[in-house]
Amino acid sequence: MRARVHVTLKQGVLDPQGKAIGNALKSLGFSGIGEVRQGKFIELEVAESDPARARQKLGEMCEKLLANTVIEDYRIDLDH
Amino acid sequence: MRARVHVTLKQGVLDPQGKAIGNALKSLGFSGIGEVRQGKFIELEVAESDPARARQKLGEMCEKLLANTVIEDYRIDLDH
Amino acid sequence: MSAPKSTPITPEVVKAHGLTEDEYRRVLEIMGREPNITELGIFSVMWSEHCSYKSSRKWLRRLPTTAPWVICGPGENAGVIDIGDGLAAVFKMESHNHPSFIEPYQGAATGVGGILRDVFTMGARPIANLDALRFGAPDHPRTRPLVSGVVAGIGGYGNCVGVPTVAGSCDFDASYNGNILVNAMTVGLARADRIFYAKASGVGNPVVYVGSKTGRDGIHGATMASAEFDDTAEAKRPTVQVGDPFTEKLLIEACLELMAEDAIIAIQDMGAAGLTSSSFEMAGKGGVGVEIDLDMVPVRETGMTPYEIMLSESQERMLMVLKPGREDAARAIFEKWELDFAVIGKLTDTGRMVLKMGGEIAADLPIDPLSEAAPVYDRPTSSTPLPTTLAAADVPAPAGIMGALETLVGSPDLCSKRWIWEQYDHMVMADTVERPGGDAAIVRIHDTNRGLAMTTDCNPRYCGAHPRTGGAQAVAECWRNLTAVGARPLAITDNMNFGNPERPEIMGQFADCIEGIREACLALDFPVVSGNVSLYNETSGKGILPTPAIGGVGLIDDLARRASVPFKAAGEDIVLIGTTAGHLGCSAFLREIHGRRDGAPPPVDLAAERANGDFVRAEIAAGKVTACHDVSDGGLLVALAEMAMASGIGAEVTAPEGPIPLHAFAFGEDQGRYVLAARDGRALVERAGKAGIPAVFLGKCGGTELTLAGAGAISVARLRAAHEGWLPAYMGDDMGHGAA
Amino acid sequence: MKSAVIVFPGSNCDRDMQVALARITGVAPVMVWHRDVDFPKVDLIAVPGGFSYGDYLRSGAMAANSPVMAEVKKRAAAGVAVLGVCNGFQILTEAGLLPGVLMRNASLRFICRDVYLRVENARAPFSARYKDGQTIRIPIAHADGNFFTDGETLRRIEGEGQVAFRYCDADGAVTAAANPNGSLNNIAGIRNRAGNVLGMMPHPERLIEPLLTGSDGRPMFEGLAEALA
Ligand SMILES: Nc1ncnc2c1ncn2[C@@H]1O[C@H](COP(=O)(O)OP(=O)(O)O)[C@@H](O)[C@H]1O
Ligand SMILES: [Mg+2]
Repeated sequence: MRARVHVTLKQGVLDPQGKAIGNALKSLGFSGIGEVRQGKFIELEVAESDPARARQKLGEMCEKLLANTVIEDYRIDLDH
Repeated sequence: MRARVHVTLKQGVLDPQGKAIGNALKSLGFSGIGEVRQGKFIELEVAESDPARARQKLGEMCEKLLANTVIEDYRIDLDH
Repeated sequence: MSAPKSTPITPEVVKAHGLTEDEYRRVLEIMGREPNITELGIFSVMWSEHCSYKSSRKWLRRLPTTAPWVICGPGENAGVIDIGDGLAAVFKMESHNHPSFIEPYQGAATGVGGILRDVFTMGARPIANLDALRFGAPDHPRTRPLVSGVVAGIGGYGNCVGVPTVAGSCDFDASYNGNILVNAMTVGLARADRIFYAKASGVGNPVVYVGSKTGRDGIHGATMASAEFDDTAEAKRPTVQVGDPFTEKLLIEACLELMAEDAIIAIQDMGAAGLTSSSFEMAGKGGVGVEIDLDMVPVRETGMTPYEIMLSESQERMLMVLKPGREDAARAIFEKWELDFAVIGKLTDTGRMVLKMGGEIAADLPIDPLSEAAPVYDRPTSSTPLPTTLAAADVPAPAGIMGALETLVGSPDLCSKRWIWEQYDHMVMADTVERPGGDAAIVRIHDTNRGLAMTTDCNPRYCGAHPRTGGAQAVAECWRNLTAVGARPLAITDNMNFGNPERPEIMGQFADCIEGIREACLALDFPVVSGNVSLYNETSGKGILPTPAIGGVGLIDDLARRASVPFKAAGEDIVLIGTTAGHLGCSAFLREIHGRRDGAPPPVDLAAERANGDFVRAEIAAGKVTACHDVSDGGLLVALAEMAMASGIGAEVTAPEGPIPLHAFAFGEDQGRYVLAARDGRALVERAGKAGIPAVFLGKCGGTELTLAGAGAISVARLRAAHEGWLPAYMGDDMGHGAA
Repeated sequence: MKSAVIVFPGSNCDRDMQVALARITGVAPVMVWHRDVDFPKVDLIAVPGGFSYGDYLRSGAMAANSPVMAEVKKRAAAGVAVLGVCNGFQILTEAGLLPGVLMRNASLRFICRDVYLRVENARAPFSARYKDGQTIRIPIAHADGNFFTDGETLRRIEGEGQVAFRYCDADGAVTAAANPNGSLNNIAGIRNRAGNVLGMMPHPERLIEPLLTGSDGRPMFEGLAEALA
């Protein structure tokens, strides 16, 4: 099963990258840019056909490695 | 309008980060992990209510800054 | 007055702010009424261990802090020493232990950011960073990710701001399993007549905020840094801050640019306890009042309360008092560097801090009474008695001395830390004359032929066994490391990392370490000019080994006259300076080979230390020494092996006749010793003899093996493989922060 | 030779480059802030190392879009010599002045150490003072130095002699073990087709005197001074 994991900084945590991207877009002449946040996006294949079990396994991966849950949230999407 | 941009490495481009994540997951004892790819995920607010125009503007941002089209593809999603 | 009425001040709220009942009574006395939540928050951080030094202050006063070359000792953001030619070195070390345990990358990174700010706040351009790291046992499951994250974080920040990280230390011990130590030191360079201080003055002068915007970062970090962990700490995971080294780099450049003009009266970084402690410190030192309009503070999030703004620990921010009329010139500089700049208030003659928001008074507190009434504790102490000295004969010889040597040089504490320093840009600024790996790093004073030598040192095994000896030893070893590169040691900064001070044995360790540091500083003319205290490094009642990390700075007047560890050529003579007794108590040999850690630490004879060091330094300055290395962890044979591994040149040495068993000669950790290589070793020994300095001729360097008569030989290549191999193998395919 | 060093927010090897140019060519370079698009006419434009814009998003991406780079591109097209070191190399590829990209090191870690380089296709203005095939020792300090490009571009770069430096061992052998970051074909530095733009990850400006343990970076600046006099 193919899965996609989005890892984003928690609300309120400083995002220096997002801030710099926003500034750069502005100086490139793009107007009307509000807050910019940057996150990670991980696509992977897991050998698991049961969605519930896949989701559980991916949750463990996020907790252990993919996300730094002190400052990041994660979201798991499964392809069907 | 709220937009999400996914920037991913083109097929065939080496992804050292994805590879390292795959290895790390394996050494953490996760089995059945196939290929892992890592990408970027940028959320931003654009002051543009027309989806077509928003999409065009975001496309320009990607071409100019957000993606390096030598190695990366991008995908734009708009919130409605 | 109308304060936010939202949070009633209940005993639970008071307790959650870390104030004891007695401390809260004092708050009520000072205020003459019940404080509101913002005011309570301010008391709480100002009276936290971190900001008030309430447990340690009594002992810190014992430290010698003066010398003719000291321009500014403890009490400012960093210490300042005169290094001649109108220049000053500005330096300090600071801990970021608890945050690094919770989030190693950001914790370590923001630790570097904080100490950099302490140094450039004083008008100095940072020219080098150092670290002092202590991790748990290698086989503890958290150790590897912590090493990975901390090292990546220190590098990530220092590399980006473009300040070379040139030296440090890194040891492992199970006592740090739940409380790692991440101490970071910055050394900066300033004009001696252009040092900036925190003392505010001039009623009506503008108070200016520069740098990053304020968010809800790390609220209550300062009180967290003073609270003992329990097993639920990991679950709570509070308030970690994220660093932005890019903004810090801009802040350095902008501040230094403004400092070159005559515009600043006082300047202070916003470190722990942010806007609260920076404004209190500036006003308190100047004996003035301050009024701040919180609506003017640049914020990152909407709806921030006065409490949050005052207690936020957002990084990369500074507070300044400007000369009147200089606001526009200053603003132009900060805008050029794309940084926030805001006049947020002014100095007053009320002696009070008044905070306004939305046209209402959000807090109103007296400045001096709050600082003066800050609690000071004279906590009970109980000394660790000196353990019985181990006789060399009571420590069995190893199966083979060269095999033991191979084990030692490949052990976690003694192995090469290349894996760490190669992740640090240690060459940027193009003045790194002696790179990491030597006894001390040497950074050239830009555009001159002089250099600053620097190092961090501490042997927690010694400090645990006998804190007073350990404290003295840490200072002596730091002094020796500076001497070994040919530098004149000038001053130190200290970072006192200890457990829970409410336990008498911990307070006793603290007091005794300070006493040892004091003795060594006095004997070696090596004053303390800055420092930091980190207490409550304790998990579930188990404290860390007492770890007073010492950071030292020395001066080299002519970079052509210095020494380094590698042997330079085959055929040169090898001489040992200092007295060898074969002291094996608390040694690396005892721990690695016999799994024991008993006995007294080696005694520190400060008079001999000084005499031997002064002799070695003079020999280096006279150009008589081709290589030099002090003898420390692992003893003489390890020191010789390190000289051989660094050069690829072997050596053949013989122990002098005498009663000392060969393994004690090889691995004893007697203090005050140096190994020198010289073209004419006999003459060197003779000069030492005349000067009353113990010196013995050990042998010659050459070949590809290290040979100790009676113990056989081992190839340098094999030693190297062990020495270089352990850390990379231990870290394995760890991907660190790289994927993030 | 007149030179300029471009300074971006976050550049941090600008002073090192300035010192090297001043000391070796005898003329101090003009330091050009990234907003100053009309800087004086010079013979060499140096884009220094560092972390322009924090290396956020992608190393070099934001700097490549800054106003001064439009001017640099114009002058490069007119034949002015452009040298990009480390972050400067990343900026030049992002700006399209050089082919390829610099990806995250294969180890995913920042690496700072001396490496050996084999000089390829030695020629003016950058490497005439080196000998073809010579082995030199220069430090690297980067997290994103992993040179990558598609197969066709790689063949073209190789075919047209655009490779200027390759990672090698102390004896000059180009081996996988001597490749510090995973770069294709051990590529450490490349030129554009015209030969007037060079990007390299190693820092020649850091090793220009024995006191700093070596001078192998010196001939590059001496060669530039000679070629662009
Ligand atoms: N262990 C110590 N030895 C000497 N001075 C110390 C020690 N701990 C703290 N100090 C001094 O106390 C002052 C306050 O320290 P600290 O609160 O850590 O500084 P900052 O507020 O700049 O972070 C500094 O001048 C520091 O040098
Ligand atoms: Mg400070």
